[in-house]
Amino acid sequence: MLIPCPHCGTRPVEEFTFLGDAAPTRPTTNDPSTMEAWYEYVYLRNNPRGAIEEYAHHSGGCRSWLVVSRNTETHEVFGAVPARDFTRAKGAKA
Amino acid sequence: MTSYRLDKGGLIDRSTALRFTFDGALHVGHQGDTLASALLANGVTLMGRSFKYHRPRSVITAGAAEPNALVELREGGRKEANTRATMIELYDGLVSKSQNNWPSLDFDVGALTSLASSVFVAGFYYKTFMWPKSFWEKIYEPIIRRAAGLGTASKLPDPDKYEKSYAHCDVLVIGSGPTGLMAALAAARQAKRVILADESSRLGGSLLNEQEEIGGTSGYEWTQGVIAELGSMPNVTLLPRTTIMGWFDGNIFGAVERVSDHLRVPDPYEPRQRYWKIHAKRAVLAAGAEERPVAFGGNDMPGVMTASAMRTYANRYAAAAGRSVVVFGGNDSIYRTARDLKSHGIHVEAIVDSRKESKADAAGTPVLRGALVADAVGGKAVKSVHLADGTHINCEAVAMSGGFSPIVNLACHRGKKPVWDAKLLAFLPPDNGEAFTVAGSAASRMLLSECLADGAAKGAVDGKPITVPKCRDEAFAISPLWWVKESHGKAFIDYQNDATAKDLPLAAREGYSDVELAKRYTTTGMATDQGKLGNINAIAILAEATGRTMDEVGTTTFRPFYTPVSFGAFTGPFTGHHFQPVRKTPLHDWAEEQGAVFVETGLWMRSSWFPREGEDWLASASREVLNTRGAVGICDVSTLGKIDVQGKDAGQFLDRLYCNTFSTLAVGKARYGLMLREDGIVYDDGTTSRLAEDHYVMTTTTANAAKVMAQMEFAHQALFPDLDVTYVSVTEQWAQMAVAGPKSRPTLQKLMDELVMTDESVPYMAALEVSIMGGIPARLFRLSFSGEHAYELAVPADYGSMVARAVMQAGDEFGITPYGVEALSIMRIEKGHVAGGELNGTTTAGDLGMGKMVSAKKDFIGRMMAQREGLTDPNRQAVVGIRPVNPADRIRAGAHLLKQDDTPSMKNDQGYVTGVAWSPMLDMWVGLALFANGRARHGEIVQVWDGLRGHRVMAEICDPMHFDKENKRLHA
Amino acid sequence: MPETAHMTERTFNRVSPLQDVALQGRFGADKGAVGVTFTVRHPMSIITVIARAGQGAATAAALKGHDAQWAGPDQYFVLAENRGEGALYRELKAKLSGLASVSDQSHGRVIIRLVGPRARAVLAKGTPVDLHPDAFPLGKSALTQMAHVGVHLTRVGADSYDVSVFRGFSESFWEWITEQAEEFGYQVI
Amino acid sequence: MRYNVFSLIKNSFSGHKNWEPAWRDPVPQKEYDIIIVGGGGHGLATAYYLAKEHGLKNIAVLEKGWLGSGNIGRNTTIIRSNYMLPGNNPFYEWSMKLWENLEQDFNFNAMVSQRGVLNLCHTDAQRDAFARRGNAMRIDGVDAELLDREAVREMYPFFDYENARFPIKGGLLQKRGGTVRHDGVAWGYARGADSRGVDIIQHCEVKGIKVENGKVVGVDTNRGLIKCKKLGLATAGNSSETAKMVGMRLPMESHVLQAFVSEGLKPYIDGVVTFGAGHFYVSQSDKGGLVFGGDIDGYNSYARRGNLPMVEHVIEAGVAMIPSLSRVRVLRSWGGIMDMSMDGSPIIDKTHIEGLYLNAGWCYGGFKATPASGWCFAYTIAKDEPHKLNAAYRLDRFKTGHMLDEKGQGATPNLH
Repeated sequence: MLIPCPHCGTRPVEEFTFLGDAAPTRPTTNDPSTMEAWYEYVYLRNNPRGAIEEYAHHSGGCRSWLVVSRNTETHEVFGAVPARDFTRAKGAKA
Repeated sequence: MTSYRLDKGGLIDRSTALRFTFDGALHVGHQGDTLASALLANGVTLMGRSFKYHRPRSVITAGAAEPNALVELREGGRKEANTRATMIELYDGLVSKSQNNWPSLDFDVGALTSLASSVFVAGFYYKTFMWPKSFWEKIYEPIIRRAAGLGTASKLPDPDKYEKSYAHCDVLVIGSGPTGLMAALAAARQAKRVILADESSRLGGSLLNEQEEIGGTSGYEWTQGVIAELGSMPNVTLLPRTTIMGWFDGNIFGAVERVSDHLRVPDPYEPRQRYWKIHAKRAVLAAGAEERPVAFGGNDMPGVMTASAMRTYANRYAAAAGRSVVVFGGNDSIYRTARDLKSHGIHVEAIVDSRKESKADAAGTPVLRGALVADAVGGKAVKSVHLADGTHINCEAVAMSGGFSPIVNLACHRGKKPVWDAKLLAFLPPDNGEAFTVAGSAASRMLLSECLADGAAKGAVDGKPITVPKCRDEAFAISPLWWVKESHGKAFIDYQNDATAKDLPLAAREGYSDVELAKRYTTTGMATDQGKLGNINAIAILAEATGRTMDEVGTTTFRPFYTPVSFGAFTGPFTGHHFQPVRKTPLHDWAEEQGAVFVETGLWMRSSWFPREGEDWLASASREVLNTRGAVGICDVSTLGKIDVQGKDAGQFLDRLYCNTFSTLAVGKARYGLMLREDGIVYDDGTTSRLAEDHYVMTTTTANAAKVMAQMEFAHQALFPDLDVTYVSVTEQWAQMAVAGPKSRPTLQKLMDELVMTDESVPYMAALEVSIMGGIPARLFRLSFSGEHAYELAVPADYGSMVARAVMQAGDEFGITPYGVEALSIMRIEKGHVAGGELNGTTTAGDLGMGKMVSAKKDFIGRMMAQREGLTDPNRQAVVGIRPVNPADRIRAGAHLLKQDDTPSMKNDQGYVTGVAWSPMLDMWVGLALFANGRARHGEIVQVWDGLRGHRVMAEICDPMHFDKENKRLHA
Repeated sequence: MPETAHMTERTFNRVSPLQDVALQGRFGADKGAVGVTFTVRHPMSIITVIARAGQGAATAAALKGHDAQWAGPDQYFVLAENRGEGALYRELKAKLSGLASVSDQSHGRVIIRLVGPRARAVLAKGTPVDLHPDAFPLGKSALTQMAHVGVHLTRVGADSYDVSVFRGFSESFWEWITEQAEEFGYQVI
Repeated sequence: MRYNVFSLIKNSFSGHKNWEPAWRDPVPQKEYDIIIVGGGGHGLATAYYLAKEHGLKNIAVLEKGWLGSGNIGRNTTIIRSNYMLPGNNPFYEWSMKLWENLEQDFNFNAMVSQRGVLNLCHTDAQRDAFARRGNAMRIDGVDAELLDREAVREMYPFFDYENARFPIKGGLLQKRGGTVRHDGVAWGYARGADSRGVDIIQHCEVKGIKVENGKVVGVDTNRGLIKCKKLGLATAGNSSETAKMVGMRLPMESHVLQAFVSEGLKPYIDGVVTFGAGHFYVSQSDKGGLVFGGDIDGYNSYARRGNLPMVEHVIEAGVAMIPSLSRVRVLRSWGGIMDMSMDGSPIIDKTHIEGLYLNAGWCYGGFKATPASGWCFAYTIAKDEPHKLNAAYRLDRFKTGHMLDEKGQGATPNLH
């Protein structure tokens, strides 16, 4: 599997560490009423068969966290963006 | 012809005489031979025994798919089992042995199983050996295990080296036959970076084995011209002896180059094999086609082989499979087989063509049309064949051809299945798009001219095409020919595993009719050749038995590896002590001078204890503790992770990372921090110091340094990207030493350039940048893990050993001692400080007695989930101290705790001992434990239950701090 | 920085972790010219510079004239030979104040230089980075892994490369990389 | 027809033409009392125990592929009960006890072979952790032995004791651990269930779950609607996808785990051994192949195949443990999809939908659990409440903070 690191260029999977689905969003408050949202953020996953946007750490390279678009069934990789940009974009949408 | 070596021809160097042994018998072959061809040329046809029935076997093929002629090659640590004789290049001094027989290949007692073969059908073992119950493990299974298996593996270390390498190319061409050579040439002439790989010792593929004409010359001559041109081009890498063994995601191909397997021992500095990971922008599979056997009685008898194998032995190796031959098949290739054999003076008794009609030219050989070979007759060698119509023909060998299966394996490694073509009678490769195309006979192009043209087209998909040379084509037509049901003898589908044609209908009858179930039930296709030859016949028989078509039955899954790969190749140079890199601290040299015993701690080597003459680890560590607590000691703590955190928002960032607060920390001070995971469980701990308003230096535990760094990167980049903060590991920049004990201050004072060390200038938890030894920049922290008045001194790493020596010299008058992690661990347990045993990934801040550190005023990682009822339950196991009631008793880590009078059971389990130490200060064993509702139960007497080591003592639960409870020594 | 300033910089006896390991001489295959020549670049000043939020371009501009090698997004290793202890660090810290974070790594990393016709083949045994000149031109740096060790790799000439590794791994890495060069014959100078 | 040596010999006289099918190939009925989705080990075992232990009859197992085509047919065949947490240990020990009587119970030789499972340790901390684990086993009557280095060497003299990067310091041995022929387990349960009236329907894919008024009423399949009163999901690897049919999100990710087999060899290694300084474990099958594996590839995947980095990672560890493996050849690699749960432990529980039961989250420990999982799931379905053995395998334990985390890795599925 090759990951197109936006900083380093295309690198093989052995340089990356994965952390699963990037869809869950960390709640922004610590209000007790948000416990359910926190539980879902920490524990529940869509775990899709097919397209996923997932966190990948270029741990064997530039050490950037990326969000990689990939197909979990075919392992086809569509692209990767810095996690920083992904988070900001998600924040902008919310 | 006295031997079976033909008088002339072949790509062998008759001027060489290579001596080799097979089962102790000495033979001679030539450069260019394989072990198989050399044995055949020497008249040795019995080469092995089959798996279940121990049937006598010879070669069936001349290539990588060989299921029968497997030998033990070489001796001692170089011995390798199951090596295909067809792939072993002959070398002088080669030693080989047959396998799976006793007492000898010729007289094999195991062949008696043949007598009971009517019982030993597919899956018989699932139906028996169940009574009496105990007999399975004691009697049946040991017998089965001894009888099973093939060769014997060495148990000695392998003396050879292996290597790994990456390669990158625009076009990878797999296979160097006519298709592959044209593909490589077409791509290379477009200045593409080309890699051409072939599993054979020489490039040329089928053109080395066949009598062909290309461009007005012989096929072989033509290959030499193309190879010479490719070899002269700087953009081309030729990799003979290289098997592409798998196709993986990202168009990455795994390959193994057999660098030295053709030599008795590798040349100095050369590896035995080199494992390649080839990143190819595009690849062309030109692997050719595998000829399939026909299922008839005795189709496994020495002398029976595929027609193309027999041609290859004659054409390439000048070896005759027999003096007289019957050629049998259902396609036109049998005619060229007869012609080739005749051209070498081998007598062809008859062509037995299963088809009633054929246009092919028999060139004078008798042809029996519409006829079938039903049985080969003989024993350890073919003597004759019986045809289905009762005709009997004497012969020494049978060449068979059931047709050709495109070698699509690699094209199916990423999940797509091949597609049945009822006209071509072949499973064609699936469409994998431009990145990996299949060309030539691997795509079922059966004419040479088609292969050349297809290779040229697929080698260069864009740009100007290259000229395709003219060639002579052999006509090709085919009819189905799978199983001759008129056979009397066993007709083998999977040779090595002894699966017969009759096993498949049995499997279907019993409910195992899915091709995958039939495979597993009959073991068809599970041998070392992975069904390259026989699976297609199995599918055909299964289709007929269940009334399905070939595509309805389908293939089993093609998986890596195309051919088996040595463990050594995948291991490369990372063997023995080089399995993982060694990480040494900057004080390693100094510690070595001091006689340290080192211990593996992750990748680090840490100094564990510093024995003096006659001391064991405990005596040494105890002395180190007494010396440190009594005067002063020095310990290498360089392995702690150190992270430089800078930026306007550095404090705020640390507040998010730790459950306690750092933004309020004063410059010049250090603070202990506790880091949680988002699930509320403690992740790591360490001290963080503030060196400037916007500059902190964090420390992590040795074990978690890399994980914490990754967590910080995640927290910043994925969670809080707008914080203005940077962080970088500076672990390796600093040599760090703990100097502890009542004389630590006067010792260190001697190194200070300007600083006068007092409680005011260097108070507890101070963190200062200082200058030592005439200008060396250093960091001085007043921290203590030992509980003593203590410091940590950090200096740039290249000065580490020098400074440590200076500290030793400065402390000499006080009797300074180096101490290692054992002494460190004793002192931390004496002081009740938590470490790895307690930070075990399941404990909360509360469990560790640090609940009060957890801030309620800010957001931090783990805050919310830590509040769940399961994590706040008072009955959770909490850290306590533990000490034996009888001071002479020893407690051990890993022992469990029970109430005083309870019987051992999981229900009664109250916790366990996380760490123990012999305390030289208290003169007894003391420990820490995780104990249910522990903090409320200090003073309780419990059983320390260690059934595993047959040990049980009574102990008292107590405060974790065993020694100097008031922390007086810290400030002394 | 003017020459005189250098004169006032203090130096101490820095001990390379490869001092007793990278011994001079010719090793491996002993026929023909050597394939690779290894040098340990020591002592070096190696400073990590990481731009603060929004200061990437300004930091890059401020580093003009320095030997600054890319080391991640908005990050650099700034290198210099023959500087006194901490001198380059102090210089950059002053110069980049407010623009970037500066951390001294001079002692924390070891740079090994490979020169020779087979240098690329040796490196290809470790890194998945395509080192073909079209893909990895002069001056380009990469962060990658070799032999289970994280490395910073820079092309410094037509057939010359610098590989920098953490100090603690340097001995292990040296053993690996020189072994990879044995088949070509190598020398250490 | 009972399987034994006499029936085998008898059938050999008739050319084995009179064997009955091991299971029928029934047409699905319109309705069942209980449908189990997933004809793998756990699903088939569940059906078997529903019929055998609870006397239930009207049961179907729906399998989208062929029988046992999931992880039951692609694991590395290891059984053991060396767990340490109170929620896990009794369950796995019950499984071991079921293994010990399984073949006589379902009259199929699954080759249960208690060859011993040895976990090696290489540091003092590892040894302490093994002592904790071993005592947790012993305290509940499970066999465990702590071996020192010399005892390990005596068992396996050809491991690396002299030149190892991480020297072997000892090991934790469970002699009752071992291996079982994985396909035989699926087939034995299938045959046993079928003979008790369970309909095993292959190539029947569930496309949807019908819920009315908060209660399960049936499943939509590629062979039409099949009604049921109770529905058990045993679709490990695909659990999230199955749960999505009723709008549930599960605390797990799917990951690919590779496994490997070498060429067949004469007896080389007797028991199961796990390396403690890298990801590698190995045993030898009765056929002679070394069956081995290591770690999941690490990225979410539904592809039953992995990539080379993990192959290298595993085999490097293998040779570090046993240097002579260097010249052995690996024949085949394959992959299975694991439900990697958030604490490394499984779920056997009811759901918020009446009549819907979930069996999921086995990570890569599902095979050894097959009998107890089927047994407990059958109990949970039949009684509509968990048995005490699976009481800790609750779906809501993450919400309440009662995780069963043997490895202490937390909510990061690929670290378990």
